[in-house]
Amino acid sequence: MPDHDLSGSSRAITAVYIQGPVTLAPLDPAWIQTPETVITLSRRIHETGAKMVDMGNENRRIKVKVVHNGTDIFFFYQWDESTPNVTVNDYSLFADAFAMEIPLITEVSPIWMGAKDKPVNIIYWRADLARPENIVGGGIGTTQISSDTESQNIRHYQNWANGVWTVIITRPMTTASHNQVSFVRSATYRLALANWKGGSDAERGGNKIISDWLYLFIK
Amino acid sequence: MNNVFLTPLSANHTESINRSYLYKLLSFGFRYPTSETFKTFQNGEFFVRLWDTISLLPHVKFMKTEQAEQGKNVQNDLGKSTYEDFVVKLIQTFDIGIPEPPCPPYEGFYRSKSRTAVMLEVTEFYRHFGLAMSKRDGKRELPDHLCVELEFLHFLAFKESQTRIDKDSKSLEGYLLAQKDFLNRHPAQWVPKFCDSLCNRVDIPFYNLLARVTAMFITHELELITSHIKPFLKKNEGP
Amino acid sequence: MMENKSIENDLSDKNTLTLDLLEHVTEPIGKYPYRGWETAYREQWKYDYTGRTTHSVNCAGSCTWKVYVKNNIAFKEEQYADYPDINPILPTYNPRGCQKGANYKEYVYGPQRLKYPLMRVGARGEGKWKRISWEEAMRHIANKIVNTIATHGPDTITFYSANPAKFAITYAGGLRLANLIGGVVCSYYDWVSDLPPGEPMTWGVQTDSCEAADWFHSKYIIVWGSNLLETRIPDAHFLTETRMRGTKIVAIFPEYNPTSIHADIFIPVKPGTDSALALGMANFIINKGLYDEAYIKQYTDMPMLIRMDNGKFLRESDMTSNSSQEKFYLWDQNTGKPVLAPGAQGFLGSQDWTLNLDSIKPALEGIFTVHTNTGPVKVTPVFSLLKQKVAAYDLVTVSGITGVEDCLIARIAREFASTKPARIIGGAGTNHYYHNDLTNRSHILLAALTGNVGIPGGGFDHYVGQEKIWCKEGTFDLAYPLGSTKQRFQPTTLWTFIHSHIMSDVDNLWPHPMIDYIRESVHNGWMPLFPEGTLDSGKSPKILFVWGSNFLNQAKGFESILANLWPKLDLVVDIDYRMNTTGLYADIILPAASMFEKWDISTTDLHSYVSPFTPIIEPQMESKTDWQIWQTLARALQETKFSYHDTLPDGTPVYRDFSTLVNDFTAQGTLTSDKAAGQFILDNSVGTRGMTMDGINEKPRRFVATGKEFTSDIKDGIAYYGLQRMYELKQPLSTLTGRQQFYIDHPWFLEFGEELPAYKPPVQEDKYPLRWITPHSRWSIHSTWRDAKYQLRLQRGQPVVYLNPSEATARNLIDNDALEIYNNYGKILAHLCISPRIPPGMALMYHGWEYYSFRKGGFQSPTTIRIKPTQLVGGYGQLKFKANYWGPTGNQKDTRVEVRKYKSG
Amino acid sequence: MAIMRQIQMVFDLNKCIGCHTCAMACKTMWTDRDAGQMHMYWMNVETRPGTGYPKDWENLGGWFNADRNTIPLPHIHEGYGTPWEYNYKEVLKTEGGDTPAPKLIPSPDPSEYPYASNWDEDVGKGTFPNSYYFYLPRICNHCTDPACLEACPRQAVYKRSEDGIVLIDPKRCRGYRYCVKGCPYKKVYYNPEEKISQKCVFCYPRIEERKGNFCSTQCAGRISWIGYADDTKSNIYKLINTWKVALRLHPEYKTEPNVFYIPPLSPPTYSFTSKLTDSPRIPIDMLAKMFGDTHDQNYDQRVTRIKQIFDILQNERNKVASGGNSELIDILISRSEADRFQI
Repeated sequence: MPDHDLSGSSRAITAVYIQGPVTLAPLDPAWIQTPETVITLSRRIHETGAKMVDMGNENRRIKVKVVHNGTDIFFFYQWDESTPNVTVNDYSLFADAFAMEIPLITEVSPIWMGAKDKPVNIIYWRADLARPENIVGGGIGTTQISSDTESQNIRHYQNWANGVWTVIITRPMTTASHNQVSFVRSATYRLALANWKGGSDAERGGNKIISDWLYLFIK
Repeated sequence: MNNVFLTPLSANHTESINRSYLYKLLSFGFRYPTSETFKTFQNGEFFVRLWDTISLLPHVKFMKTEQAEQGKNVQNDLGKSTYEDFVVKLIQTFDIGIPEPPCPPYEGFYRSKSRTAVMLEVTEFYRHFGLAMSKRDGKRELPDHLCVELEFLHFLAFKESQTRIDKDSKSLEGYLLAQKDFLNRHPAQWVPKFCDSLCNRVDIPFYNLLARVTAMFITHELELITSHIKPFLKKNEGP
Repeated sequence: MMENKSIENDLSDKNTLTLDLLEHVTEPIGKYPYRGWETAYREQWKYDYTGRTTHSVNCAGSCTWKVYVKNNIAFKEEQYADYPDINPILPTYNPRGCQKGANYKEYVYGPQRLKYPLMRVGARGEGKWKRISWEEAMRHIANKIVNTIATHGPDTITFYSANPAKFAITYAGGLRLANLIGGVVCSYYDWVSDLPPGEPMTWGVQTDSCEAADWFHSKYIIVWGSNLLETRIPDAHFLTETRMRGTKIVAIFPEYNPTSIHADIFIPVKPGTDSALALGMANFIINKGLYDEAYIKQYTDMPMLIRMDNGKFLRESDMTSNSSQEKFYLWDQNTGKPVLAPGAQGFLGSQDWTLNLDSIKPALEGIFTVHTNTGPVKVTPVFSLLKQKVAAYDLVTVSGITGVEDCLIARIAREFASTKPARIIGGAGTNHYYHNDLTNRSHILLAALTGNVGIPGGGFDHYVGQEKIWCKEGTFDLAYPLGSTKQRFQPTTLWTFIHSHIMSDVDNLWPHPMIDYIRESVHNGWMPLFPEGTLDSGKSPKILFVWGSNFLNQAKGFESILANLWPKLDLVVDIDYRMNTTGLYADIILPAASMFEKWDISTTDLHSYVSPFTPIIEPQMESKTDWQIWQTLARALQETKFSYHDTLPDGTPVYRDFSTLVNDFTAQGTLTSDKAAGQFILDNSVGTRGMTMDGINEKPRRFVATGKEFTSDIKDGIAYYGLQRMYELKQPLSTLTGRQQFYIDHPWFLEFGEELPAYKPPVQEDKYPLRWITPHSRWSIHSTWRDAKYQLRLQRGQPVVYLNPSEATARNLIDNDALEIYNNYGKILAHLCISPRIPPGMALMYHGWEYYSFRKGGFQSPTTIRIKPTQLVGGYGQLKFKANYWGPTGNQKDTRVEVRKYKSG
Repeated sequence: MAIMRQIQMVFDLNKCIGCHTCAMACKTMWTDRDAGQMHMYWMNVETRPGTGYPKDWENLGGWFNADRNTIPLPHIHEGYGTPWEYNYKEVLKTEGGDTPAPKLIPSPDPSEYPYASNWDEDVGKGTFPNSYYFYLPRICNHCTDPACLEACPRQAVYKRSEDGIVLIDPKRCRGYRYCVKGCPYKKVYYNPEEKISQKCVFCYPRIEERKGNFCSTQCAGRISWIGYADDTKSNIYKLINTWKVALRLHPEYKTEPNVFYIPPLSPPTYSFTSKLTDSPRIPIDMLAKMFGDTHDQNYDQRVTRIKQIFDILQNERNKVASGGNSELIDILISRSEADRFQI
């Protein structure tokens, strides 16, 4: 796995500091003044278990904006999706999904769901779920929704309109739960994004497309 | 850890009392009317209480507009009908049909799970609060009847108001969570469907209006309760 | 729904918590917050207690079930499976129950459940009701009864239910009130055409089949018209298990049905030609000398002498003046003289009332001359006449009639005659035809010729309906406090035929029109017809009570009943726990308790155990048990203080005083509770002496004895089978000749050529190409469960008619098409299922669909009522009317229909 | 995963009467709890020949016998049959007069898509009077090498060592449905309400109390036996290993199922001159395509095995018919329930 280089502009994201409250609406002034970074997801993981990786020629672009007001941090994601898939009420139907992965206790963890000693903290959004799930992973196939109620403090906004999914995820910067990473100002965190196309593509579980490790700098 | 986050207790106390009273009124409205209770529908006394209570509740005050549009034609329809043909229409809507009544006021017929499963769930709720179906003077109703579920919410809202008076925030959280969970798992799942099937099939203006008010009240109650609970979540999360 | 207090004290004060539907229980309110509740909810297998019930459906299953209850909700049922074994050799009766029973809770809590008394406000069938209180309902009914008796007489009040075996207390309640107030009690067993007329004719018994465990003793079984594996689900395993030990199973049906797939041979017979096939086999057995000569001399009327001048039995009154008409003669080869046959009806009470022939060596053939008091007469034994009669049924002719190849008939006849014990099992398949009596008699003939009647594993056993009442004495004492002799009984087929002005369409089959035979039968007192004088004065019934059954939905001639009989009735009362077609057309509906909510007793001829229902949960909403409903009506009648002088048809006067009706009904208060009524039945029945209701609730008990109407004793460790007393004790049957009587010398039988079993083709009146067959299904018992969601999801969800592929292509129909099924009586809409298991020329729809399951018509719409004159006969030894023992049958399988694609609009 | 004991079940297809009491017992206990289960029959009975439940499941493929990426996921409506609702709530608007409007109309209308879990009950094949059909009861085989377990990327499917029962852990399952694709018998179902997969649990709460699973204890035809594979004294051991009259359904799917079937005898056919032949009406070819011993048995070996079984059954029946006694026949009769449930 090539060593990351800090200069790559498209892999550094800055969480801008905003004074005062930020709402979960896309038209909130905070978003207008925050520059967006476009992240390309190109690492295709195959369906029959996540063991195989091939550098498919598929690239999915995710527009990312991150802001925080000292108490809560807001992640703003947008990506193209021709047909939204929200319901899962039949065997063959899968919902669109998106996830962000951050090493939990170490600075770096294996990008495949972390490892036993280098766990990762994932926020997993799926179009049909009532709210995003806070997940802890210690390696492939071990991801588990964190059971403590403190970590269920994630709120979100989701909307699909004319070909674009808009998802805003927020949670408090610091948390008492040991199943959640706390964000501290002027620190940098590894961040990886993943995306699943539902519907007939039926991407779920190990069948997804992910980014490389990115760098999230909290101003 | 201080409980400053709670808005002043006393103000909410009257709100939960009024909510509890509205639940009692709605439960009363759907009960099988005796000729006296029918008179209170006909002479408007029931509605006066209904609209007054609604006007005292900020989160459902807008329903007063229903009174203007619907109230009048309900009133003159009631005026026209005698007690006999009012109850005949009621039975033909709620109790008897070939082979089943068009809008039976029981949750078990609106959920696609088995009715025994539904009844087991609601009786678990009642049992947890030390409540069971009354057997007094020959009453033998089934636990998933609309009036029983409304009466249970009347109980919870009333208990909520008591804890606010005693400033017992531990129990208050319990009653708020109970209301949110019961509303979410039961009335919210079927009362809207019951209201739709009632309104577009049957022409008893009185019950159409009452069902619409109940359905709207339940949806807004869910929002109100979830907003009341939010401070509790924040409370836990302190450093 | 629920009464409640007036608005004043309930809503006046905002700050008070007023609970009406919920109430506090002693358990202290738990500690808050409430988070714990979720775990309790997930433990699905937890329950508070269990209780026993036995399903009382008219399916002859009488299966006992364990019901699991939590928070007073009955949420799961499992077969109790605790029947004690009869002996270690026979397979167990457990687990005994079917897929319908497994889901009875759908009716206890279903939307169809009736909640409180209702009075009709719209037109009949319109479904507009008003809720009334029990007092109001009872006062209304009581006044109507009193006015009707005063103006039209008590015999215009009619009581219909079926049947005591499935719920003895519920059934006896209605009859007890009828007995006390002079009402008319309807028969049911003949009306639904489950009575096999051949059994009363030949054996003088209503029906006496073996219990299912006795199938295990047979070496050869012909399943002929009883689709056991579909309609006897709890007993089917005895057939597949006896097959495992090498017993040969032959299945004779028109279509390849579920019983045929596990048979050794399937024989497709043309519908309605069964008696021709049986007589063909009899012809072969007689000609090849394969019959059991000693047996037929001893136990049948084969050796009895018949006068060749008038075809009548030679009677003692023919030989010596003023002597018995009920003693008959054999030709004794030892003395070369006619001798009186011991055991005939005339010897009843004397020591000659036995089938013991001692030194007599009766002849079976030959023509002899006897000197009667009117001169010499040639006589010959019945057997020789039988030989001549069956000669017409040579195998080639029979093969032409039945479609069964002649060597196969010969092979089956030979195997049946040479394998012992062998039996024939008949049922609705053969019994719902017009000439059902001829088929029964030819089946019994085969069993008797081969000496199989009265031995374990052998004989003729008939299964449809649940008529056998093991606790008969107790049930009848409870049902008829004034005695059954003081009770008006009515054969329902005749009552419905006359009062619905049904036009008989079989008059061309008989020398005279049907109405003449009816008139003569009623005039001679052979068949009662109420109200008295109907045929002359045109009087009609005024009140009809229906409880625990769906009279209207199952009635043949449905359209005429609705058009002609219903308008005559001033009051129709339906008592049931669920809404059905009869309820739709009733005036007052009274909600009854379900099988989970009352004490009752259930028995069946399929096994020899008694088990109860118990009140596992309280009667739901405002329902009451039937026993309490009839008691409440008695109280309302008592308040009228009405009394009148009643004279029964036979002239006996009865003074009926309603002012003591409640005490009469409850026997001075000793029979007020359902359980006490049940205990009364157990105490007064020979079969259940010493048993208690609590005792049979702990564990089902086997009967300890049988009454005199049974043909066998019940022996410990031995499965019950019929006609043992005849075979082992030489005890005469209650037929005229005391023997299995195949020769009926009643003038009508002689005139119609039915003095001996014969074959008559099915009725061809409906000029339509397809035979309309409505067999019983595995998915419903009559109309119960016919509309149950869990069951319908395992079928095609709506009424279906089955056709052979060739019939479908002939009418260019494809699978699942919407069809119209019609003839001149009625029309039905249903969907098509094409299957090669159905023979060409047949349209098959399973029986019991509710009237409202169809876009148009009901499953009985194409049928009518066809009465057979021989079944109107009376005053002839064993042929005399007794409710559910003898009477015209309501058959329907001779109906023919046509089918076409349904074009809506 | 070391399996210490493996529970096994045998169905005798000569005793199955297609009454569905097993299916109803299972449905009223486990699968009528929420809306997402109503289409499921963990225990189902299908008429063969016929499309079966889910619709022609034999051609959908499983983890060891098909291309894993092309195994389809059946739709509930077309594949399992939407459980009809009967909210026939047409109010009797007619003011008397003509007969009331139709009432008992299922929705969705079965005529839209002619399929349900028991759609072709008793239809069968062939031409009258030689048509043929038999009943095939099916539950999860709790396989020794479960395809569902293999297919799940999260190891949410596991096999218990004390009895070999295969279960899905609802806490770990994320509803990916690879197990639904993986099972060649299509005995894993998806619950769209709970958004997880569910399957037959062999009534383990009852097995732990040494009581039989509901589909065998409530079976009205008394057609099944349960016991542990290592219990050489048990009747299932004798049926499978001593008398060898019980075969596996589709062993070629390579999952080593632990449910066995005694193939069905059937009445002989009629020649065109309507003379009785002595060949059974169910073609041996059809049975050989369904039943066999092991996955590496070829078609001809399976035909011989089935004929062998029919001969054993016929000989033992004749032995008892002529007065002898037979251990096999006593097992097949199983006079007491203790002969059937040996756990």
